[in-house]
Amino acid sequence: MRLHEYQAKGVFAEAGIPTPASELARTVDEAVEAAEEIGYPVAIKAQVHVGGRGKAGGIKLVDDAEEAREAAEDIIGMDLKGYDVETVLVEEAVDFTNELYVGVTMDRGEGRPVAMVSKRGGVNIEEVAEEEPEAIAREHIDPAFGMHPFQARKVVYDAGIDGAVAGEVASILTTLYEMWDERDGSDIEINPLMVTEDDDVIAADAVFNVDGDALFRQPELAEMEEKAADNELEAKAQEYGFEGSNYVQLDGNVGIIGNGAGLVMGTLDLVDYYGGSPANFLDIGGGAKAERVANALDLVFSDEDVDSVVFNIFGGITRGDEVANGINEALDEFDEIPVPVIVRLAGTNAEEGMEILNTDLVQVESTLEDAVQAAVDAAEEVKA
Amino acid sequence: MRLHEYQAKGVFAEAGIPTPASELARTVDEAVEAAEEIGYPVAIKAQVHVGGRGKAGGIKLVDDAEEAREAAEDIIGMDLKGYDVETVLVEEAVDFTNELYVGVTMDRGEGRPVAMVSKRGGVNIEEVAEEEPEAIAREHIDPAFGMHPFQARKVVYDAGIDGAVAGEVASILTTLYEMWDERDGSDIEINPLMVTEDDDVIAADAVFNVDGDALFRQPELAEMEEKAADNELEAKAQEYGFEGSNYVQLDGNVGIIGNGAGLVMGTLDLVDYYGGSPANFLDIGGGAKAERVANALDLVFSDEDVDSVVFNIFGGITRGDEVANGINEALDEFDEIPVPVIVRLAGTNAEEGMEILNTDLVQVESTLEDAVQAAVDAAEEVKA
Amino acid sequence: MSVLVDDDTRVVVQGITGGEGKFHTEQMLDYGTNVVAGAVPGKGGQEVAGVPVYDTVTQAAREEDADASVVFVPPAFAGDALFEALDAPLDLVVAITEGIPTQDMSRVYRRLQETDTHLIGPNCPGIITPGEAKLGILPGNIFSSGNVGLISRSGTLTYQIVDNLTNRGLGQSTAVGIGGDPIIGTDFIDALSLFEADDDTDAVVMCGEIGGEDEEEAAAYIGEHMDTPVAGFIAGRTAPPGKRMGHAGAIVSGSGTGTAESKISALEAAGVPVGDTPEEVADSVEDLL
Amino acid sequence: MSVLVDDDTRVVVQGITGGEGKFHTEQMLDYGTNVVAGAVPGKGGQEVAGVPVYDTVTQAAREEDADASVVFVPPAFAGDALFEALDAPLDLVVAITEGIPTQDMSRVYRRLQETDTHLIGPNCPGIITPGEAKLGILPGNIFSSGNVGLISRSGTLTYQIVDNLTNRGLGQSTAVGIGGDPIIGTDFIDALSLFEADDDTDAVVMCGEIGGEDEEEAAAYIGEHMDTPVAGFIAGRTAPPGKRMGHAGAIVSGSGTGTAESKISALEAAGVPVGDTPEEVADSVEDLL
Repeated sequence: MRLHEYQAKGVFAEAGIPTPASELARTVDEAVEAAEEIGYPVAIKAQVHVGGRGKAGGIKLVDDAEEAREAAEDIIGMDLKGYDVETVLVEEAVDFTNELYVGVTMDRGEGRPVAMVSKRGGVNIEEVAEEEPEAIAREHIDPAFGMHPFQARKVVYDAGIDGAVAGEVASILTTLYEMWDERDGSDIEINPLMVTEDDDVIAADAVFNVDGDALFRQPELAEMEEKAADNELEAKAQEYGFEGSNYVQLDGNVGIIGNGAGLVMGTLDLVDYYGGSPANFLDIGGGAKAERVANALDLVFSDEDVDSVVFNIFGGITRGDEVANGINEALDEFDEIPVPVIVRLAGTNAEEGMEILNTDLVQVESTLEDAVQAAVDAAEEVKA
Repeated sequence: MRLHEYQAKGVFAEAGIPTPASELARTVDEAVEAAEEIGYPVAIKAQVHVGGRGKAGGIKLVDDAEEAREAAEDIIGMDLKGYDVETVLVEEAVDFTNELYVGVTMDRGEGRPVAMVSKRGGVNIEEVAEEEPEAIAREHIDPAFGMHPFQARKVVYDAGIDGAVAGEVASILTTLYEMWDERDGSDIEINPLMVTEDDDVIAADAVFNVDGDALFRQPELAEMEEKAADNELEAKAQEYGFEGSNYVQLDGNVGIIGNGAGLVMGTLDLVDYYGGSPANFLDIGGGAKAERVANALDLVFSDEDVDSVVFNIFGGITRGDEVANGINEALDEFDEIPVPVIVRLAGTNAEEGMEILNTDLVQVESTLEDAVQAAVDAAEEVKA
Repeated sequence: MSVLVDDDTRVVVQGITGGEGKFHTEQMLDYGTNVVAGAVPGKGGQEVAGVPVYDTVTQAAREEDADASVVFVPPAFAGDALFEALDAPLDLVVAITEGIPTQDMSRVYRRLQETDTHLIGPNCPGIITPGEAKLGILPGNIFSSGNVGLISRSGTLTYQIVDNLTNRGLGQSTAVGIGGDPIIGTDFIDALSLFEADDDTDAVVMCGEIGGEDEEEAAAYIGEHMDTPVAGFIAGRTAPPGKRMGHAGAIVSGSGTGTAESKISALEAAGVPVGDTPEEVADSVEDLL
Repeated sequence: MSVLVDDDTRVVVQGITGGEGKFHTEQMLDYGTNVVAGAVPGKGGQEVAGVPVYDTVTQAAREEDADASVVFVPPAFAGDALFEALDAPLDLVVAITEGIPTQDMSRVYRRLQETDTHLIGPNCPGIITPGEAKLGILPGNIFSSGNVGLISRSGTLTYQIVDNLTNRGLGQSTAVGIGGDPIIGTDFIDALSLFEADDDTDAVVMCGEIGGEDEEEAAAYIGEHMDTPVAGFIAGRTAPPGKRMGHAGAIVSGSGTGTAESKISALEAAGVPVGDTPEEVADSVEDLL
């Protein structure tokens, strides 16, 4: 779960990390008013979950009310890489002499957190990591002990941070780690951490990604999770209880439903292998209760790009005949099946199951390969 | 540093551990008033740092105002094992069906904390530990991770605590450990933890010893440290900066001053070995600045039991001649040296030092054995 | 022979009184697994499916001489349950629970390194030695006894591949679902080394997916240390960067690590044939045997 | 030969810019100790007594190839300084600081068990190999080179015993003050085993005091594992229970553990002569050699 910049900065400021003066605005008038209050120059920044907002025109620096109005008019309501911009952050523009990077993330290979500091702030840190890895100092944290004070100093000095601000940067990194630890962060970073002429440091941007699996114990952050999802289909998926990563919309036209993440991914790959293009990833999990199957079908049917659907269920503990009954019940709820649905059952009692399925409504295939091939063919036919 | 029972219970109650209703009283009238308010029966408990208060008459259970007044009159102002009782805790008497023990302490041999639970509460737990060690369940805590919830349950179930209260006892133990951890406890215990007929549990007594070395980061607890020491000499020692364990009053008549805990302990032992009886332990630490030496002598002279003093300094980095000059300066501050003082210098430039010492005021001996023997002899002469 | 579990494995079910715990205890018993105890705080003295329940894992292990556990404890308490299992100590812990906070797993993983316990999972279907014992939620009936070892980050995809193998008469020595989380106990290399040392495993199928670099590291390990032939499958070739695919660990990072291409080419470089479809994997195994 | 320190030991002083740190750095240099760096956060680039100062121990160790440190950092920050030294990692860390909170030391001790570092102290005078190097605050001039190893929980009492030895011409191979705190790094057994393995140590003096059970455990170790003869001294025979005697660790507990009697009888049972006075200890050493 990723917080918006303004939310992350709110959390940072609460923890005592210096952030620029800022206000949130939802209309052009609000934005101009905020700019006047803060005093020019200010930055007007789109609040959407998109990287590279600046390059895409989502961040503008303005020097007076007229420019502020123009920029706000441009940004509010714009489509930024597929996302509608509804809110902007109007923020004091800070004069800086240096831009640093500090961050804390989980190193999954090591199974432990890592703190990172670099003098190469203000640019895409993943590019720095690839092109010049030695420009980022790293310090792994022992999750049993947490970050020792010396580790914050060590990684800051190792990064070559100037002595005049090293202590302050180490202190900000310590706060960052504590936030990460106490609030179940997955990635937290400040990029850039600006250094001013007076050797003050200030968090000019803020990333705060939270472990979605830990939201149950982070009620304050859970509340920040936007009720409005990034688009209508994802909103519908949430409503149907296909939370988080169980539904992912893609660009193609073959809808895919299955049980189990690996099997669904494998089905996506097979669609691609047979020349089709997956429209989505949808894992309905264990079992095949009629209501859940119906919701899944309704969700995929709602995607206008979908021209056919492959429904791939491996019955394990749940027997194939039970699954087939569930699917039949679910299908009964639809007045009409809008696009061809190809069902393939496997595993325990799969053959019995396939005999039970209502072939007036769906096409039944007995192997994965045949089912996917059929779905790809059906989608091509619709297109043609 | 040991908190008084009422202070410890205040800290426990703040942390959410159930404690009986109670009030502090400094006069008989206050005690009776408190008893009336709480409702009989109440216990009236002397607030001094003494074990076995009950047996020594420092705790009385009363059923009405008359008894309360009598008990308060008996206890307030009494001498309890050498301590003046100035304060009593008037406390609701709890009806119980069972008395348990829970505690957390540092196991120095293991270098890690240990949580302890026993069904044998309400008695001297050290005796239980000796006579029936298996009656106390123990669980060592990994100081890197802290106490896992399962460990609290494990030690409670291992102790054979009844299932009806096991969850509540585990929860109290968890709170106890957290207090121990966050507030730098050295030993924290509840003995007895009373179980009522309704399976409520309540802390009927409370021990909270704090690591004196950690008081710098426990300001709230440091404030509770009684300014008034347990007796006049210890108060004077504190005033002179011989804090904590650097001055310990003993029962004998040979005063002992030296530098370094081990050397002073060794000197005490030698006094005993030569048939004398040590009056105190006093470690003045490194060096021998005149003021510190003068304070040390004044402190030991203030002990009316002292009949002679042995002053044993091993000059290491500090040279013997410097030490001798410091001692001479210090001796000059006394109009009269009230009891014989035998000085022994050793180590770097010891011989030069012994020549410098003012033998009009002190007797000088060149070996530890001779010095101690002389002090023991001098003390015997005074007694005789 | 087999890997990690067999007829003699004595199993505690942590969370046996919950819905899933109870159901799968019955399934495991039906399969012949030696489930000897359950552990649930406050439920000591009860019975579930004829199995005695204890308040703590330590008690269960002590009283019933258990050496393994299967964990069905809900995510909020699962980290603690794993610490409890490591403390008992048990030789093998199989964590079925999905959705354990990553920081909890990071601490468990730290502790795990100091112990001799094998942790499988979390967020995994479990482990099965066909005909002997299963620990977890795997459907026993699709497996058959044989000489192919199987390691997979996924559940149903594993079943799919097992089905393909079993249909051709290629039975399994042991199949282990190592789980789809970013931090797991037993990883590919651990599992591969166990199969390499197992006399009754003549080929191994390794079923990976996008996210992390475990498959790449496993490929290097196979190249350097394995005599037993390995066939591979990688799910998620079509997953876009930055989107999680169901499993918390199945994500191609923004910086481009964790892609299917990287994993496939690493495996192929180590001489591991990587099938495009589950059927092709079964083909490879037939070739390798 | 000697134990733990010699001519080649390359020393970082942690807290070199403080009063004590500076004074004893000069003293160590005067004695011939190879002090190659200081480490104090924010003071990198300075010099103290001609020794370069770095911001971190890691930098100091890397730039000056140091393998040991002496810690003069104040109690509130000393725990962190010890973790830093363990992390560097150094082979030997000598913690002079008195008054480190016990819980901080408990955590350091936990970490220490996972490393190969020898920690001496805290609350100790340090370690000296006469004529080669001293790390700490011991007065170098009272020591003389020889074949007697010395281990002690106390400072000035050690000097007293060394004085008695030196006055009789009994020189020392290495003398180590292990410290008077309840939780210390190198304990009697660790130090005894080092002397047992040292070819140039022909007898060991072990100087204990009340509190804890280290001396009792050391006695058992001596009985079972030591060929090198050991003489003993125990301070605190006259200490009453429940009162600390200066050292945080020197206390006879209410339940009666940690008494001098218990320690003396354990040592005597292991064949270790325990002197009633420092002179008697020197007598014993003469007898043993």
